[in-house]
Amino acid sequence: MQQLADHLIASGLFGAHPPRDLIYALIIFVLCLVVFMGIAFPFAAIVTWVERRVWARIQSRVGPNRVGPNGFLQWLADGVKLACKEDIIPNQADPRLFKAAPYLVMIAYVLPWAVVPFSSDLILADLNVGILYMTAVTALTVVGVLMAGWASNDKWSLIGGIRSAAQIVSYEIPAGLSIFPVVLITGTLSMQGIIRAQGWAPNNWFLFNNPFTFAAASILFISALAEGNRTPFDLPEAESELVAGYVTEYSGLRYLFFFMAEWGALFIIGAIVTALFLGGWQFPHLSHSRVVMNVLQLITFNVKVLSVVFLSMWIRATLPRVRIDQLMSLCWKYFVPMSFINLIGTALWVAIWPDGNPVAGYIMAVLAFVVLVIFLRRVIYYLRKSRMEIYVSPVI
Amino acid sequence: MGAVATYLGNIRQTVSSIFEGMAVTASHFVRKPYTVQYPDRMPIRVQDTLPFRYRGILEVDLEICTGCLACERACPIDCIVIVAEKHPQTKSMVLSQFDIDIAKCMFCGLCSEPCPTGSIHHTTEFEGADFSLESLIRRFVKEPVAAYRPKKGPETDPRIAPILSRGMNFLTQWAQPGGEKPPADEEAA
Amino acid sequence: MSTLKTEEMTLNMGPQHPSTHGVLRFVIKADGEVMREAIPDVGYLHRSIEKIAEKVGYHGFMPYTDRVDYVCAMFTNQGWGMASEKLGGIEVPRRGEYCRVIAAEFNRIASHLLSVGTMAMDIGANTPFTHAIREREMINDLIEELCGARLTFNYMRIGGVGWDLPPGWREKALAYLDHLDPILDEYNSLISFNKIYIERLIHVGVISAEDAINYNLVGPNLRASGVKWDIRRDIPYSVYPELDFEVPVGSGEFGTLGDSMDRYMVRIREMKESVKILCQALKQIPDGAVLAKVPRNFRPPAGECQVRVESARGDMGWYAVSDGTGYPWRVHVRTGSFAAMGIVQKLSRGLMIADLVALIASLDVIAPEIDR
Amino acid sequence: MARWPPDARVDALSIYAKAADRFAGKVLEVSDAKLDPWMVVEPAAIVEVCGFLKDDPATAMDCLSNQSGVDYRDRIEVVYHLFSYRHRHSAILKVKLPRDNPSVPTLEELWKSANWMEREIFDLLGVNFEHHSDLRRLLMPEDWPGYPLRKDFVEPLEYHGISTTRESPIIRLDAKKK
Repeated sequence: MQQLADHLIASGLFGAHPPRDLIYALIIFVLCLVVFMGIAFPFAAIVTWVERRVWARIQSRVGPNRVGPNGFLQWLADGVKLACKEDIIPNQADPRLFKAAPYLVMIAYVLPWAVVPFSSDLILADLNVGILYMTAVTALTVVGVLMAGWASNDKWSLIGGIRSAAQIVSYEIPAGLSIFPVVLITGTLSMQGIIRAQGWAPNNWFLFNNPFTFAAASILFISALAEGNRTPFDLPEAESELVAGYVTEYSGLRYLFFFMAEWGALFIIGAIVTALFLGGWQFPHLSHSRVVMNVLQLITFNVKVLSVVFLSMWIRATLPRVRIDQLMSLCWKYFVPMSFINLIGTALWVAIWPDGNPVAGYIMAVLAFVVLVIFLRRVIYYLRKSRMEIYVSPVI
Repeated sequence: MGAVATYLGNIRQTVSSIFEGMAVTASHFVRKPYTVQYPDRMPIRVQDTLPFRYRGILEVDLEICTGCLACERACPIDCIVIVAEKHPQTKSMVLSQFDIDIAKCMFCGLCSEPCPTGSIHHTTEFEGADFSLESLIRRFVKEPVAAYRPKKGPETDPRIAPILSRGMNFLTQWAQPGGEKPPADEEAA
Repeated sequence: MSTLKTEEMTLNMGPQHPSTHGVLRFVIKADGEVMREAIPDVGYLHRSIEKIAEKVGYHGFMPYTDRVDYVCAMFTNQGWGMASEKLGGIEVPRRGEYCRVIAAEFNRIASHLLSVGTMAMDIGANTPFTHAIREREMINDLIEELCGARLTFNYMRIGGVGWDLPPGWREKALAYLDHLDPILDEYNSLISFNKIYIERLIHVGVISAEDAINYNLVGPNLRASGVKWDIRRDIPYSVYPELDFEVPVGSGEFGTLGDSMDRYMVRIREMKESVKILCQALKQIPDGAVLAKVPRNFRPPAGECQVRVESARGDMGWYAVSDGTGYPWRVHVRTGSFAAMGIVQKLSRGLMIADLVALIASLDVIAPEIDR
Repeated sequence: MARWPPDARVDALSIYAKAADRFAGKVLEVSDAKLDPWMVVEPAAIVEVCGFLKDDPATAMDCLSNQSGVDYRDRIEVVYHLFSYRHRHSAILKVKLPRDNPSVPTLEELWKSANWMEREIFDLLGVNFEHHSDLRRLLMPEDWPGYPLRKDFVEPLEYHGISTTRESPIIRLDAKKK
């Protein structure tokens, strides 16, 4: 990005002797605005529609299909509706904290976008501690959620907030530990560095680098779901237990902020998993044009991220919710020890094969393919058994 | 050893059961939704798809009402009000009021059961929302009319005959106390 | 040494809470996530149906029985019908009895589907709920064709049923049962055998057989505690002696005997048994009348009686007193949910808040049945 | 059609005979009703009689299946339907109480299910159950006047300013009494 700014300044766009720092700031501001307003917020909104449609299909329903073509503009209608609603602040609530909490959650949502590597060049800031920054700022959510729960002065909200705090803080540990195997292999914390260390083919992804990275990827994904308050870990807003958890007392735009942050976090989850384990934007080198390659990479990255997002929606539609003690035991009894084993295993692996073991990549990719085939056979088995008519349609 | 086996067993069960569950949900991506998109995106009105016995809003065919008050007596919540008086000259029954409070009606069907001609019957209509309780009262008698008198033979009046046959058709749906099976069932069995 | 001051938290769960089926209220005394006690507060759906019975007469009370338990109204219909018939000494024609059994068993499946579906939803899985509701809709369609209503059936009359099976209905019903069987298996692999689901339910709200009897739990809740008791089999009524079916009991195969998972599994298995009963009943149904001759002005001789019907929520006791007039002197219904609600306070001690939701769902409490 | 095992009535009568034998003077009446025979017990002795029926292995009434109150205008009866899962027989006990301040000892100690059923009877019929652990209204609001299931109960026209009735909007043209 700095080269781009320098290039623009050199071209004389801003006059002969421009204030360099100010222009950097301006460019960053404009870029951020484009990324947040053009990508982050619409994504968070549109994904609600996608999720509702995916759910509906799984549940033999149709889902929202009235606003716009196939209900595509439902997110806009919902947003406008929520924005028009009265902003209620309970009498007994702590008004300052109550008002501030949604913004804090929103900030925690937009900050990680700075290091999301859309393509080899499209990244707001390729920090050399990119992935560390990512885990650090996503954890900010907990402050906002806890504030919301406490300030609402509602017992259900309080329980939701406390649950969320316990959950996010606990799952930071396995999530962090699952990043280390990748860092061990690549020796860098930079998002672009990690992606460049992988290839475009599945056998070169870190997911299939060795069994330990596969386990690490699974743990990272599940922990990320837990941090994002997604089913099966949606305890903070467990509808059937806590009414709506920490958002019980919120309404209107503030409520919208919480939910945009929650759904938008799906993209961040997808981006982390994709960058670390699924080869990021890596694409076969088909063209010498930098622009063409960047576009292809952008598409690749987004397809991978959206696949992960879709997976999390699908999981959400399938699984029930765990209980708080099971949530904790899952984290501390299963994920944390397994993460340590992964770490040690990967360290040994790297010690034995410092440049990686290409055979392992092939074997694991083939195994994954076999599992996929078994899965498809089960799907066909259930279709046959239910004797329901097959009806393929991408939208209805 | 047992603890380790339980530990690993838990992981295995979790993974395999989630695998199965995901397969079931995945199979629903290629199944047809069951939703009926009431009211606008339907090939035909939903009222026309409802079975004949559907107990919707009550309807009275005054042409064949005998003014016997059987429905008024049968109604457990007194939502039917009928005023029928003997005409001083002609000695025939004259209906001067037949009101049904649909707001009170609980669609139990007990009124249409004893009706001798099937005059009071349920329709398949169910969209009865209105703005006030008073407007939910169905008033069937606009001006006093003579009650229907069942004839000995078949009905000859061409105006009344189709209405009566529809009413009697409605009646055949009801189980006859101690009677034989209605003939309609024989052909199906 | 200073101690941290802690306070017991009083939580008010309901009457408007997503998982209190119907309108229930619990006053929860909680220590963080763990409950000290949950005190049920009922009565929000009290419509004084027993008093209404004294005002509307024997025939007229039939539609009101639908409202006693609107999730399985066939059984309340049947209970009132049987009580009146016992008072009046009326014999129901055999085809009428078969119609009753068919309608009631369909209703049992529908009720259990709703129960297991909402249970899954209370645990946090939304998909099984819609799948269960989808199947229930199909049953409702069938029942609608049979009696014209989807919820408050008013199908049965004193002395039989109000409508005979419509033409072609039997084939439709058999086709539906054929379709339901694999769907139940699919439902099992979707949610019942899910590890998270099992873990949420086992060892939660364990009721021993002694407690179950002492608290007068009935139906699936009693059977889940290992008591092999079913009114249909043990105090047979209607045509159940002619039908062959198993009585599923809780086995504790997943956790403890009598825990929430057992209650859930008993319902799942009962649906399968009901499918069996229905297939037999639809094949064996004889010809003949469906309604006995009962005068419109039904005046049973003075006396009193009690009948017990195995409803979807268990043994439903109807106690009716007649004084020889056209209006019952007193009617009392003892329902399954009423008994189940009485044990909640005892079971809730030491559970977590999330468990209370699972417990209520597993007891299959329907609020109107408690309050009547 | 066996609506009830044919020997149920015989079973019940033999149980009553046994109880009448043992508690002579406390069992006031054994009915010979055609449908479900019952036995009337002195209110003060109900716990004793029920305890005997529960603990005696020959009767072993382990379940209080139903408990209801009936207002007969001159008296209030509380009806106990006992049931034995072991022997599959049942018994019906009644106590007759005066309408003014009806009071009977609770059976909560014997069967826990009595707790709620007695609360319901207290709520709707105003029968006081002595030594009951938690005798509060169950279904009606705490401040509801009177006992709804009593025959002479008149529903108040309003409750906390809320009307309890709705006039029928239909006006009869002939103004006949209905």
